[in-house]
Amino acid sequence: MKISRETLQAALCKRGPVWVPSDAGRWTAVQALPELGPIRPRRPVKDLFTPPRREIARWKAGAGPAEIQPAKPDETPGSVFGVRPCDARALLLLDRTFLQAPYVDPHYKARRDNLLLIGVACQPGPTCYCGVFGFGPDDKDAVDVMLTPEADGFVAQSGSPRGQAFLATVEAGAAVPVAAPRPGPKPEWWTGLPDPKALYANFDHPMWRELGTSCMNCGVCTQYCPTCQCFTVDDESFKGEIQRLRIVDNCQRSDFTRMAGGHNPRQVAASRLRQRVMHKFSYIPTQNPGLVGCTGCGRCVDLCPLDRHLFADVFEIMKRINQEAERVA
Amino acid sequence: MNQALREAVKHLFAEGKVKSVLGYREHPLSKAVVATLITRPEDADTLIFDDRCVQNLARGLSRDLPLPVGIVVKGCDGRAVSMRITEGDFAREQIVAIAVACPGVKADGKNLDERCQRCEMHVSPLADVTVGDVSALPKPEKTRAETIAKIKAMTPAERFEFWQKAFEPCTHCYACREVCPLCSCTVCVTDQNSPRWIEQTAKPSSNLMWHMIRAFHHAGRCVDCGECQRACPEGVPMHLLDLCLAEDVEELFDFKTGIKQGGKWPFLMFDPQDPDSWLGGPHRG
Amino acid sequence: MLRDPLLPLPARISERIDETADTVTFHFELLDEAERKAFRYLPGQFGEISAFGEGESTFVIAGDPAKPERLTVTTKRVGAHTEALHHLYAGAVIGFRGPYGKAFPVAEWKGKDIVIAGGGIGLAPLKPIICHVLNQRADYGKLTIVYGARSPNDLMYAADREIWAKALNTELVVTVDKGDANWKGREGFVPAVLRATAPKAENAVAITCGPPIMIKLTLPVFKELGFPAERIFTTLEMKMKCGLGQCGRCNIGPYYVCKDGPVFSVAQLQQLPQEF
Amino acid sequence: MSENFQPRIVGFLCNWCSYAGADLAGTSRLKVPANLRVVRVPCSGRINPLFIFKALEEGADGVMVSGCHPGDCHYISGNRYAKRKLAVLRRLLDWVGIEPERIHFTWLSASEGARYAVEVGEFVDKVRSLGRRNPMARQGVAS
Repeated sequence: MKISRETLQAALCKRGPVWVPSDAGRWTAVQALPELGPIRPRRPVKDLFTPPRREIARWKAGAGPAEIQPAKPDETPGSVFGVRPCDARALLLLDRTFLQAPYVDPHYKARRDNLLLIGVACQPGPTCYCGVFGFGPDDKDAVDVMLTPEADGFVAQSGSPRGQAFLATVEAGAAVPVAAPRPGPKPEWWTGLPDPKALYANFDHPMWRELGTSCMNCGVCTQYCPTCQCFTVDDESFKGEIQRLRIVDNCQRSDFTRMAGGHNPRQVAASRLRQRVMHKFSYIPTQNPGLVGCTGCGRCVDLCPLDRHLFADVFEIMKRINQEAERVA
Repeated sequence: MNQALREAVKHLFAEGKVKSVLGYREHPLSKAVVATLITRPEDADTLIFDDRCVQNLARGLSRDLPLPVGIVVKGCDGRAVSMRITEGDFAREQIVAIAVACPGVKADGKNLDERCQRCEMHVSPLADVTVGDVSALPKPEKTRAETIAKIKAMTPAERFEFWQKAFEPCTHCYACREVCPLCSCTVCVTDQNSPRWIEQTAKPSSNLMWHMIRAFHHAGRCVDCGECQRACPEGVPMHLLDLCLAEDVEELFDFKTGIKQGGKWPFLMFDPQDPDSWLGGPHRG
Repeated sequence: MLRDPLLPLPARISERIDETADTVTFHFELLDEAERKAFRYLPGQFGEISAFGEGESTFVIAGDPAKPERLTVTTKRVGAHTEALHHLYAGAVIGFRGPYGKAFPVAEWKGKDIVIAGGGIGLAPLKPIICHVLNQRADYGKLTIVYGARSPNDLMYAADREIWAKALNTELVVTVDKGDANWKGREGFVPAVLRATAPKAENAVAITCGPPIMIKLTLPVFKELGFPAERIFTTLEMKMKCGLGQCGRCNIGPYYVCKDGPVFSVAQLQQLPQEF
Repeated sequence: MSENFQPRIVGFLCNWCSYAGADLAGTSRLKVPANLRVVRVPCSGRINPLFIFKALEEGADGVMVSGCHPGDCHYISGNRYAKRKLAVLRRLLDWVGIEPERIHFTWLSASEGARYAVEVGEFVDKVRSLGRRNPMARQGVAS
């Protein structure tokens, strides 16, 4: 159905805070729906669900044990406007980590339960490759409502029962035929997803070392990746005020796996690069058939200071492995 | 250019002067220019140099590479390699500098980078081999003084405000540190936790702390390659602060980083004539 | 309401034992009575301990699983957090969350001989097994414990060792790398002493834990003695921050040490990439 | 900022000269403003710029650094290296908008107890006259 910008805005504002990507690409709560850029914002939407700095508890130094105050999950109903399918799909992967019993993250769950995901179809950029993973820029499977911008508003489709219920509450515009889903972009060199088992079987391949020489382990790719969720737990304190925090961390840092005694299983740069590739393209798909730890948003390609294309690298590895296998055969 | 570069590299291999070469190649799939390490002369044919070669490869140098290692250097990269040799990271004979005549690079693919507009060093001062036409290189369009003039003109309160705003988007990802050819500490101050000098999460105090320490550590060492700023996913203009301090170091110690081989970093030496006036009163405004 | 799995439970240190110059054992109890009464753990499981204000780190619970109200950890001073812990004495409040991880399959070991080879602080994760076997003495065969440390001053658990030495059907062999003037016991490295002790491998399981180099040299001795890889167990140490399989750092290949370990048989380890 | 504003000052004093000078001021019963909290360091050359940044971040309004007179350094030339570092540090503070006057450097020998008292007094007055708290001071655990 058709829905005007004003109607949508009113309905969303009535529900609660509306989170949108700001001009700087960060998610902020606003009162009026902004004009979105053509492509995904710089920060993935995971920031709202698993923020880089999340309080677990706080207390005063020297206070009794009863005074440890656990942070309260934010249960304010609201909505996120402008979610792109790649980011929304990534949330399905994060759900697997944070909503899996017995260790459910109440903060993540509260946000997931209370924020309505309003997707907006995007215009893929040159580094996007969501098509590789079988969906496109207007995919509605992981959002509650998917909007396709039109001259004077949007064409809305529901992607979930929650989305359907929401659309039922807004003043319905004219019913319009829904266009067929657009295919997502794929790199021209793409011929198929790497086989997770073949990748894992080549854990000790010399290729990793070679790839390691052109990576500086800056970790920008992980920080902006919509599916990366690694964190650390630490305290910060100032003049007797102490916060226990869950802080974003990333597997590219040499400190990530270094133990207090000094032993570090992933000491060299290449092993950390391998960890990232393996986690996304081998470990996750092996343990969750049908899922891949990447949604093709292309942020890592855009932001890499060394202009690397991780996916192209994986592809190159697989090509070489296959060639070697053929030669042996 | 590419042909000359490849010939030069093959020549170095043939003469046994290098065991490996760090250079640029075009990724066969993504078509982006990426760093590459070649260890066989025949791979020299993958090497390229053009205005897409924005990275500073000096960061990739390591004693674990097959030495001596050749490295394709632009002007700024060469200064960085030179500084690393000065600091004792490498012996001079472990490095073969393949200097390319660099008219400047275009990170966005269209316009000359800001850092290149004020470049006075289009050819590396450290050069074992020089490739390309060094006679036809552009003159700087801008000066460092012009770049930092706006900061100079501010009052202290305005400056503080300016940097607070500039550092605000910092997420402490430390990409600026990872790409910096001279960030060579074994354990970075950000990773020390006993005591913890810089808190891990982003907030006004830790942002300022990190960028001040970063700038201070680079005083007299920064080679103005501007990689920190280019790598920053949030576009924090941290390199501006490096430039401010570079001006001071030149004024105080008459030291220009990485231009001259040998010598010492100004903090590792002193002159009994160093004036006491350095330590008193406001020095500007 | 859901409880944040990262939220520590306050606990009070009831006893502190300085084992060696840099190793301290803390006995502590959860403050909340209901939590304390409900708490259970198995040999080999671990928990996260907080010195409030300094963060958290991971320790295996080194107590007697039959007395779950009295929790025990043995800590070695290696970093900022353990340094802070070592400033704490009886009465101080610390944070605890757990238990996490897979335990040693002690139930499957019933009727078998148990051989334990521990080095230094590596005895800590093995202690609950010893306690468990001694508690249920009739269920298990002979218990052999080979324990080594660098010097007599580095030997831990003096009081426990006295009990173990007198326990039924138990052989305790204590060795040090290098003795001092007062040392009357054995000298020699754990692998060599284990070889000399020669426990029989038939119907027996072996468990080892200690510094990486000791484990590396002990495994071939077990093999020599006839233990198949399926019956040799060890517990791995990796940096962990959550214990829940979420923080993403303790994986070896697709397995998380916190969730799928920390207890592994050598047969399982042989299937994994050598990244630990 | 009122006349009653009491700035918090951290003093890094070298063990061999300046700390002994401060001690002398004390034993001579000289009046030294109580605004100064002293940290004894082995040499002014030991003062890592981090110490000063951290002091400012934790809320110090000024930092006083004092070492032996040139030529008198117990470690021969530690104070001369310190001078170079501090010269750049003052300029860095200036660039980021923190008044360089918040950092006071002085050479002070073990016999100069009286001058120590005067220097501290003057420095406290100067920091007070800057008219604002150190902008770098943290306000809370999340700031």
